[in-house]
Amino acid sequence: MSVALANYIALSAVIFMIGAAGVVLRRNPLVMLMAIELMWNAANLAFVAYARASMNNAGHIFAFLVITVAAAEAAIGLAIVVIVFRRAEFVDVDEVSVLKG
Amino acid sequence: MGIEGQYPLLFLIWLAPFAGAIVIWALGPKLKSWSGPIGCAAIGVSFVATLASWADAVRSGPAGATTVVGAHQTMVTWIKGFALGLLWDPLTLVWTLIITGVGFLIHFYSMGYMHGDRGYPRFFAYMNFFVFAMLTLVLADNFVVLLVGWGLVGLASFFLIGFWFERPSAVAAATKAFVMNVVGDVGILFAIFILVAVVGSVSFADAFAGVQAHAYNGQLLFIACAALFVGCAAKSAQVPLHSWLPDAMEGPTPVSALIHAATMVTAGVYLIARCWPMWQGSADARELVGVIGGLTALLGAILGIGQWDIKRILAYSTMSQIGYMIMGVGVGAYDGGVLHFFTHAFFKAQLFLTAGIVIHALHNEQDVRRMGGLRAREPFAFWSMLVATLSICGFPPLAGFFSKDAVVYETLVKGHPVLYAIGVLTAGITAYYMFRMVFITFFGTYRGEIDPSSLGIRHPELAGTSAGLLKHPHDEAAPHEEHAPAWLMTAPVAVLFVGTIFAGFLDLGGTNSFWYGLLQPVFGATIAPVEGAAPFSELASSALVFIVVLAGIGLAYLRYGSTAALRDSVARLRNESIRMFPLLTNAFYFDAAIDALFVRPSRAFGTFFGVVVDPLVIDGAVREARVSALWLGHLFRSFQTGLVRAYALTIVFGAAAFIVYYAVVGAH
Amino acid sequence: MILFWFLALAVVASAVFVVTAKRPVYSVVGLLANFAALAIMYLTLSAEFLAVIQIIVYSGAILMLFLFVIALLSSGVRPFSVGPDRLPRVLVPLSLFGIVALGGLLFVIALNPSAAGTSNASGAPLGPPGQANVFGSVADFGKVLFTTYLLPFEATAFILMIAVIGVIALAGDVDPIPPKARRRK
Amino acid sequence: MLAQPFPLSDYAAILPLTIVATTPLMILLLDLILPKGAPRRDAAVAVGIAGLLLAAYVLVRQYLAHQFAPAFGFGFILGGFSIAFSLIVVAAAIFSLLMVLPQRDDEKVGPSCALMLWSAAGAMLMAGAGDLMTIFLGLEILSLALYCLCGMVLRASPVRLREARESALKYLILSSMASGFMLYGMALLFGATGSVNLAALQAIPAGNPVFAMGCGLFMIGVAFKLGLVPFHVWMPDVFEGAPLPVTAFMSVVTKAGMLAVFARFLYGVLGTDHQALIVPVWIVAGLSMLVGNLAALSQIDMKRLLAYSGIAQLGYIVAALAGTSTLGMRYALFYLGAYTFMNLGAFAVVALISRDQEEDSHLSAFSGLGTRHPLLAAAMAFFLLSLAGLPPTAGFIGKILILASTVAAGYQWLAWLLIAGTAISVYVYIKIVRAMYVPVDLAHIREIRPLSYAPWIAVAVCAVATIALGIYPAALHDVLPRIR
Repeated sequence: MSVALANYIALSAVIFMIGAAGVVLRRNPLVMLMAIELMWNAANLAFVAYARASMNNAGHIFAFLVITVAAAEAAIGLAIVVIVFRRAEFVDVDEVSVLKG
Repeated sequence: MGIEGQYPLLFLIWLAPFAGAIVIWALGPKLKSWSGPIGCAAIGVSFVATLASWADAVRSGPAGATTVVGAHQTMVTWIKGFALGLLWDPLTLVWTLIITGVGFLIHFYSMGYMHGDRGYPRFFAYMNFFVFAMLTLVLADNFVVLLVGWGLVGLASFFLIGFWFERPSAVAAATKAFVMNVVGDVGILFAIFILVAVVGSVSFADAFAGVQAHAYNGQLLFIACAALFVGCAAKSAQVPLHSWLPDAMEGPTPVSALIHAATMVTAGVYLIARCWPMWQGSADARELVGVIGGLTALLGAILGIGQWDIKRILAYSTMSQIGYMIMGVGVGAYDGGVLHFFTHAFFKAQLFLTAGIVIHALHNEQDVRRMGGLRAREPFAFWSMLVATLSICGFPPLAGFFSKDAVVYETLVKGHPVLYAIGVLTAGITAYYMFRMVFITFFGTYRGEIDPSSLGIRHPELAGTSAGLLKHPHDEAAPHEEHAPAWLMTAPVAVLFVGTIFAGFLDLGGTNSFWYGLLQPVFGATIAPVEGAAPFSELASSALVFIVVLAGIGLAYLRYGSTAALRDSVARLRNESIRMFPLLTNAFYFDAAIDALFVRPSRAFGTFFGVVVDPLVIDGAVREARVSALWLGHLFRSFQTGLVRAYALTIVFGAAAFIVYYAVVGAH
Repeated sequence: MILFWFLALAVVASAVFVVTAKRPVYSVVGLLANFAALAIMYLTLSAEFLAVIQIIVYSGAILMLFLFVIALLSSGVRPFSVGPDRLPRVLVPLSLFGIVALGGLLFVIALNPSAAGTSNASGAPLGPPGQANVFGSVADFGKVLFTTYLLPFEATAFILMIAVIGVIALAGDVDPIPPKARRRK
Repeated sequence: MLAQPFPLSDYAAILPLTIVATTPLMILLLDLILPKGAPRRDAAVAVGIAGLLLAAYVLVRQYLAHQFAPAFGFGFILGGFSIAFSLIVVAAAIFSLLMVLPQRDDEKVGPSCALMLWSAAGAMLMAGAGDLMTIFLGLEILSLALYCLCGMVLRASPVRLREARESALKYLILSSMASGFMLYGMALLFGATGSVNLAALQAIPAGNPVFAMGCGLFMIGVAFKLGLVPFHVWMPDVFEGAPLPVTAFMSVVTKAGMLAVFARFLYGVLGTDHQALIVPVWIVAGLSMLVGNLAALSQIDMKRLLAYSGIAQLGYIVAALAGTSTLGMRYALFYLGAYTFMNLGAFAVVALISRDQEEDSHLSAFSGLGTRHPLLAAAMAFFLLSLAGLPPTAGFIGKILILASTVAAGYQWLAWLLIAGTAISVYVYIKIVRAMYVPVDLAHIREIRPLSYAPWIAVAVCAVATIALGIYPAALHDVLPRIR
């Protein structure tokens, strides 16, 4: 009844890829933010798994910090999404392209 | 390069003009008419210190070390590994003598010429600043200080061309000169970058040692030389970066004499002579420089034929003569090229200063068609102009004869028969247009009271002539009566006679001559005479050139100087003015060809032809280069779509490339 | 072992659901499931405290924020809408390629036996939770957090402060754009 | 009660950082107390600058006292290295604060200054970071504050408002994504070594795939923040959209912070043994020199142009580190210092010619500046010449030094790319210089009446520094500390 560390890391890599794909493919800023949360969580899983493997709880601390930062980032990110899209017709990042060239 | 030591006099030479500039700049309004003498004194101090340091410059190093000559003083360790210093060797000495010596005379002259001008103190501050900048350029022992001096002389030239900034034409000319000079600065900048990339140093000694050690692979040395030459071409008005020089005549005449004839425009010659080991290492570079120099000599002379403005005639002759110098140092005749610089400084300064006397006497008239018959009215100016003209034509035994023949013959010795032919032909054309000017100006009758239109002067403002329409501002401020005593202006010219007549004798005596003895330690064996390299002797060559020169003078005499020509000079000049195009068809088609190559015909043909084509050529070439670069710029812009997802995708791609690389590296 | 595979399946399926769901609200639900499954997985890795934090902070706070914003943006009669796609279609296969290249990561990490770190033998199996009782417990966690990692902990205080001040300053904006007549889709 | 885990001297080590991080609290307090309008606005900026000056003073004292030691168990490493980067950050923050004043935006000045100082504190934390956690937290403090700052424009035209918010959104999404990559890389680095400490990472032998991949992902984050091609895509848009002081701040502080992290990682962890692990960074640096300058060619907005030029400039700076030589570190720091002055000087000039709330960063605003404001135009000309790398400016020296170091390290191709990039860039900058001095129809030129003359201080200091470093570079170069 034991699980190889490699399995955890592989799982986290899969989540990371799914998250990256979400950022690139989705057009809804909220979903993009959620996809970014997935990427960060993938890193967290890797941290926790490696912490368990090396019995070093620095990984736990790191994951804890990441969660804290993610909370702050989500708050700011959502505030920005609100001010950008409050009066917009579409909630779609493709609509936000005044700056280019 | 140079014997290491402490040479306090070098700092005196270098900084005295700077101190003068600062003092006059700061106290100008208080000094008023004293700023002239102070400016002169600063240059005078510099000149005396130069003479006092003569021995240091020609002192040879320890026995056997023939290449070590002169003095070298380390100033400051700029950054670790980059020491800056002053170099004082015969080459620098020659330039410093001219800069401070002729510079002093011209400063002295300016006290008379600029008398009563509102900007009198400002003028001397600028002039002193220019001398300081020029000395920075020639005293540098490394490319960085050289480049700083290079940029500063451009800046000083900008200020002085635009000295009468109330005139839009002066401001435009100053801007044009500045922009073209920046092009040259950038060329030198790249040469420095290449040198640093190759030898890891900015000092001359290391750069040249790199040539000896074959540190430059492939075409690198040629590229470095070419980049340097871009700087030389811009500063020395070589084709195709020459068009700023005629326009620069918008500045006061002493400025034209000092900066745009005697010193600054010869900086290109100095740089090539200074970097001769690099040119010795690259035959392609010598070829390039020689050809461009020859072309410039010929083109300048041809364009000189069609000018009516006395200063523009001299400007084109300057361009042509610098072409000779560049051709000389380009083919490897370094001593000849430098000698021509030396003699040219005298006779060209004399020509300009004399022209200044004439212009002054005629209340700022510059159009030769409205002169005439001045031989009796201004006898001093006439004799001065005649002697200097004979000298520039290469009439023996005047100074120009020795130096020009040396350059022309050396092209043959070094195996460039085409350049030799160009040199001989140009000598003839030079004689023609210079005597054309002398005959029109000093012979016949005075035409100043005649209606301009009957002389064919239709668009004086376009022709660049003043024709009484453009009064110098200082004239309005100060009436004619208040002019300074005449000797202030004639005395310096009288001194210049000495150089104009006798400077060439320095080269008399082959390898025993003073000149050879002075420069041989610098250039070593490269300037040693080679027996039997040319199909005929130097004497025969001189005879050939002399015949061609006589032919040119004769032609000028027939067209402008003979009794018949003088009798109906008004009609003839009018005729020539109107029929100017056919006369110069060739020069015109040359320009038009480049025009068609580079520029869309949308640009209107608005100005008189001598000036016309040059801005188009330059702007056109620049525009073409820009268009291709802009196309790439637009390509990159088109990636910047403004869509976040596209950006995210770009980043993912970059990340993917990184990941693949690290996967491969990690798995090896 | 079975628990791991079950959880792994849940994590991956919910992650895919987050990214592919038609409506953002569904994505939030998917994310909730994902986080819950991850929290259980943390328990199996003897990170008890983190598991709790994961549930409280992520599911309790962050996802509520998301829901709140979704509700705010789609308030009124207007459906939560998406405008025309401006990214060229050709880029979609390209992005898939990019993602596949990212797969290089997966192979290198997962299939390489030396991925286990230095202090543990390569590929060594992990025991079930509870074997190392002290490791990962709240006491253990807290002790390290307030001693060894005091500086990072203090720094997080500033992060939260920045978030508070920043959001107040951003959201307190008076929007000068006059409310346009909203078009119905 | 736990015993005090760290000695007091550790707290002294982060004193400058603490000063910068707590000054905002005073600013916010004053913001509540003082009446609306000018006093409140000026007080916020004044207190901010005072705090930064105090921090700079402490930094200099620390440097002179040579109290170099790791603090908080290698979490923060105080040394000449961290002090040099911190000083650059502090200087950039001061100049940026001076540019805040012309933006008469009373409501937001307090929070803006506070966030800017916090952001600077984040960069200072990165400058001294000794483990992955501190790096990550410093980066996030820096970034989170900047996300907010980008969107904070008040009472501007709708277009301007939209631009600012768009830039905030783009920055947020792309930067968070890049942080994700970096974070995952950190996880792998942690996995490969079992420690988050940079000193522990050093012990890893070459050829560990997890370590290699961790490095790779870490470098993605580095390249993103430094804006190296192709991770530069966010820079032009964000720079153009963000308020001018924020753009100026970002252009130096994010770079300085991340450069410190990169250099410490490069010199402290990889050393000369793992050169293969760093090659992609040299490649993207080389690409940046070309692409940045080429793309700048066709720009008509000054902020955008400076963004592209910044991409190229960072390419130069990173190239100085190629070969991981001691001299290279010195030269990179020198160029970073020069870049700080010339870049912020240019931004300050833009701030001065701005009018009301609208920033006039269009290039046409510069035409004829030479006639209207000779002094301002001259300063701008020197900044542009320096950016182009012409003497007698600091940029010229910087380029010479970088060339020398890349060649000495055997990266000839980087030197050639640098020369090619410079060739393109000269045209970019000379074009603007020419526009300033070529005579134009004066009737079409607007009067410049900035709302505050505070940026003049920045312009003056930057101009003097740009020229002084160009003439006597040893002044800065020889006091630059060694790495660690």
